[in-house]
Amino acid sequence: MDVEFLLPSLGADMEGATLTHWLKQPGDRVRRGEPLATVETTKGLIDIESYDDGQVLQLLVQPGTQVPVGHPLARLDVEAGSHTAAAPAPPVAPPVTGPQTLAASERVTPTPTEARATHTRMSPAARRRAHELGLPLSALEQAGGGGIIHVAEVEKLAAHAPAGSSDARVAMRATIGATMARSKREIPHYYLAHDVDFSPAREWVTRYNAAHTVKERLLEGVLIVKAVALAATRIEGFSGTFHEGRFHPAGAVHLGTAIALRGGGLVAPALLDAHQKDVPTLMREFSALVERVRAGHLRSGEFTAATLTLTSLGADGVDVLYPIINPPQVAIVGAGAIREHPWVEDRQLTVRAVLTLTLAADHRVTDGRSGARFLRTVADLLADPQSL
Amino acid sequence: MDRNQIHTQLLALLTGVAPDIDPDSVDPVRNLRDQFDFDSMDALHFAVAVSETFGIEIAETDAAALANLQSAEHFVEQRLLSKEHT
Amino acid sequence: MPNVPPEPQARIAYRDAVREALREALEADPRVFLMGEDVGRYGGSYAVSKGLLEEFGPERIRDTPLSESAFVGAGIGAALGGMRPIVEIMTVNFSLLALDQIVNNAATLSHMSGGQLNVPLVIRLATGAGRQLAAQHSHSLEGWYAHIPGLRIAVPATLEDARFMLGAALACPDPVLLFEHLYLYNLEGTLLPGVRQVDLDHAAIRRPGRDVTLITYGWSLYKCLDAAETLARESIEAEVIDLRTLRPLDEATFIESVRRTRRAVVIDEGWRSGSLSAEIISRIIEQAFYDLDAPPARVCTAEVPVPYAKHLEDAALPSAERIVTVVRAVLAGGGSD
Amino acid sequence: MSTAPAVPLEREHALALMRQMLRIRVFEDRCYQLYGQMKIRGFLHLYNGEEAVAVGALTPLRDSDAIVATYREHGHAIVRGIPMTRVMAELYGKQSGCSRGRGGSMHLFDAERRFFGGNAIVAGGLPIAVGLALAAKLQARADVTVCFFGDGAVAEGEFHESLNLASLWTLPVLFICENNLYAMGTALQRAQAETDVTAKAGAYRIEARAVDGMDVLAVESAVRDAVAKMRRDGAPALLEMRTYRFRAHSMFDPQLYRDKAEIEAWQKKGPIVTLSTRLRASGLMSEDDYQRLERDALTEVDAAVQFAESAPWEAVSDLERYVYAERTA
Repeated sequence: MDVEFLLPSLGADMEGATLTHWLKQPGDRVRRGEPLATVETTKGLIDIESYDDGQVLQLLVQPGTQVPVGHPLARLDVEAGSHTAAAPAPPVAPPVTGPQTLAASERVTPTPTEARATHTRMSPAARRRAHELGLPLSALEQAGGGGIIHVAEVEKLAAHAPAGSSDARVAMRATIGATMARSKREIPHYYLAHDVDFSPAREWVTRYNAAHTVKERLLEGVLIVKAVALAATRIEGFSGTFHEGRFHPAGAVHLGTAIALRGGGLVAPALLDAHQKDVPTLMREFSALVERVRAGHLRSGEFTAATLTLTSLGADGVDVLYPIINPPQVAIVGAGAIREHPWVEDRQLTVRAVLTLTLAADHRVTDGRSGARFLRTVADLLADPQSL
Repeated sequence: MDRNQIHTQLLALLTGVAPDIDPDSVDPVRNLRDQFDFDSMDALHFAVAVSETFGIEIAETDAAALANLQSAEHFVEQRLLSKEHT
Repeated sequence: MPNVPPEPQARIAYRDAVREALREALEADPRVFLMGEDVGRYGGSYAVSKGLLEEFGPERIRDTPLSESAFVGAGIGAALGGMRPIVEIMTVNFSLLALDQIVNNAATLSHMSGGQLNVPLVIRLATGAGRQLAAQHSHSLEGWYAHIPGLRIAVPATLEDARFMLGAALACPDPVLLFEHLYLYNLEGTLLPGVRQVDLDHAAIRRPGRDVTLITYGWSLYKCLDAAETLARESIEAEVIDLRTLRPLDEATFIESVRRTRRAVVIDEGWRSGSLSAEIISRIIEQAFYDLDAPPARVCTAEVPVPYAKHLEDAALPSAERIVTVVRAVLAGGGSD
Repeated sequence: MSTAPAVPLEREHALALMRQMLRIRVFEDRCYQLYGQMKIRGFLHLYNGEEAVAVGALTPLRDSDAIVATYREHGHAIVRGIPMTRVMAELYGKQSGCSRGRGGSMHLFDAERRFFGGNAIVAGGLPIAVGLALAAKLQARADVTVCFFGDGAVAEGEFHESLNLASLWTLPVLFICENNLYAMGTALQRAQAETDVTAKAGAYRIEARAVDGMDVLAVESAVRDAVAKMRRDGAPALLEMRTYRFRAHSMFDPQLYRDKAEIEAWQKKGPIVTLSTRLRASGLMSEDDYQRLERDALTEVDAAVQFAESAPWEAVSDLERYVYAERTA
């Protein structure tokens, strides 16, 4: 059987060898294990032996020639049966050469870039927090004033500290702008409006206030707060946040209540667990909240905890408003001015105190039908103020 | 308590509710809500402050009397006088 | 007089706690025996095993010739043979003579044999500096051993750990190295009543805090607690984490802590380069990068063979003062020294 | 040096010894070829010429005795009973290897057969053998531990520490020095002030004898006697097997340290030649017997290679398995 005798690999790191001299000539017989030739390796001369009994037919490589591992050296006529045909060796992996010589350009050590513009040093945590709050870096850099910006600075800025310096107000305007732009960009809003007969609620508040001192006086808006909070516990998809591609329902209703800042700007700190608190408690908390906003002592947690927001321009005499959702929330309720308005009941024309409620909600989470059910629930709750 | 004392006291209460108000520049007859961008909570806080400072009860219907500084002064003065006589 | 374990309330030293652990192990399991230089007649180079020879006899309290490689290897062989040996290497410095047995046999046999063999061996080593024993007797190489897959590395810093870590180690089917810091043998206190066993898997928050996380092990724990007291007076609340296990590292505990405090300082008695502190900080950067308000910092032994002279040794070693300085720098937002 | 006993040799036993030596020789030659074809990688240390030591030393042992060998341990593994298929698969690095492809040529293990492995650190196995014997003694088991090592190990501290410890504690360890005259490239006389290994054992009060490592019958009888005595008195012993390796220390070794004439001289008195001459002279083995034994060995190796070729690789996802115990001890 005609077989090729290949240069064997004698070491894991042996790439090839130079044939120095043949120990057998064509026609010679050779026994298994008998040396056939001597080769020169990096470690010295080594005899390589035949794996089989047989006869040398032809020498394929002249002494002095360098050949890679696996290269045919001779042809043998091998006696059948003694030949141990092992499956061919796996393709020889390209020998790993030493570190490729670096291209000339790479060897040049990079010249130090000219002193980088002194960018504001900002911690990773602050950077992430700013993103969460929709604060543009430009606003922060202005407000940073050259020092290191940490989470605390970001939250302080985002809490619209009272409009002290003008650049703080500019920064705040930039913040609101950025947040609203992001909301418009990312959230598919749908809008609903609904007129509500506020008369029963108004009468209830008037009777309540008449029986209480000015300190315990209620504002009509607090009833709306409670009604909205309760409705959000009954209809799915309005209290919670949307991030990482999906809606995370909140187990509770922390109702952000929009409070206009003196001199411009807006903040909506949360009345925590509004759905569980009675109206007088909500009034006391809301009153304290406004006082803290006026004095600029907002705690950062307070203003990021809101799971739904209620905004009202009633005081400014606007009938209907179409608000923008405050991300990462998924809905916002607008309350217009409560005004005397013609109202038809049992085909009779009367005059009622009418409130126009509006809802802006995230179409990724809910659709018009449940939005409508939500507003009607608020209206039904306001129709029975005793139950709030 | 005479009219002047009531005046200065009321100014102090106003800046308590809205720290950014400049007491000297208050127009006595102009509506406070428009002049200082008061919302309904600010108005309530002012009413409560007046009630506690002067020890007089302010019903919801009296709210209109506190609409501007001058009428507020007059309202407080009257209430204090009627209190002394009863 | 039968040896009744001391009343938990009694004040005991760290070495007494370790001796009690040895006694309990020897009584509980006939497969357990102690082997090491001068552990028998001499009573242990740090008097840890004093009295055990008289109580348990020369078969189970075996003094060995100074042949670390041989008797550590023999410990591995005996463990393979079905015993539960406790080998004491007088100090980590001499473990270098047995490094081949520990790394090439103890740590490797299970994996290399395809899971057929495991080595239920406990090796106790005294470690660390601070006693002016100079370079050859002051090494702190826990970080080296924590690098080796196949070993479990535990560091008892408190009395409870000194008392109960040995039991947990003996119950483990894999080789466990317990590093007892030289300086702690004299630590005294009372064992917490009610603690009957400890695990080898979790770090412990020894002092909760809010503003920075100090991550450490062994003797340095006490330097961190001192530093935390000083910092508290400057209303800086430092959280102190005792790693307890260096392999596996309980990263969940320190990552969670750093996410809260947003600042980390690692205190490691090893030399900085390629040390355990380098590993811990890498993991913090990998997993809590966006939660950081300042680059993590570390306080390590100066990269010198530990000097003999006390003032030099003290300067070389981590200290409470240096920890406080570094924490202040971190809180100011800059890098550490 | 003690040679073969005069006791009459029984045919069936003689052929069994010859069969084992041929199995080793054929296996090692095939490994040489497979390495050349890059099927086997890493280090490879072949046992040609020393077959008589493994066969003679392991044949008298019980299943419950423990064995600690070195990185030149293919022969020991096969004779101890680890299937040739699993050894070859291990040399291929396959999952079906006797160490799941993790040990390779130098780290063959078999816990069932108490084969505590090859060990790539010279003399690294000696302390372990001492420990295994210590365990046997503490558990009052009559097992002996046989520990193989080369003349190179004699220079290691662990040799002296282990012999001393075994003698000091009277432990049943049979130290077998496979003295093949060369520690890789260093001849014994160039490494040892005292080249008589048995003299070194005497320093630790360990009974020692030199044995003709090329004569499997001499090896077998020396080991049989030593082991029998050891089971009685538990004291350690040392046998210096004077032998020779026909192949290089490992694959990539031009053997500059010795000349071909010396190799050929030893090949003339190789273990297989020595036994076959004796058996033919005494009529216990015919040429057909020899050819059959050799053919059987070749068939067995072919089957082992096929098994290794088709055996699966370990899943990379299992890389870290067994670093720590999966079953509780």
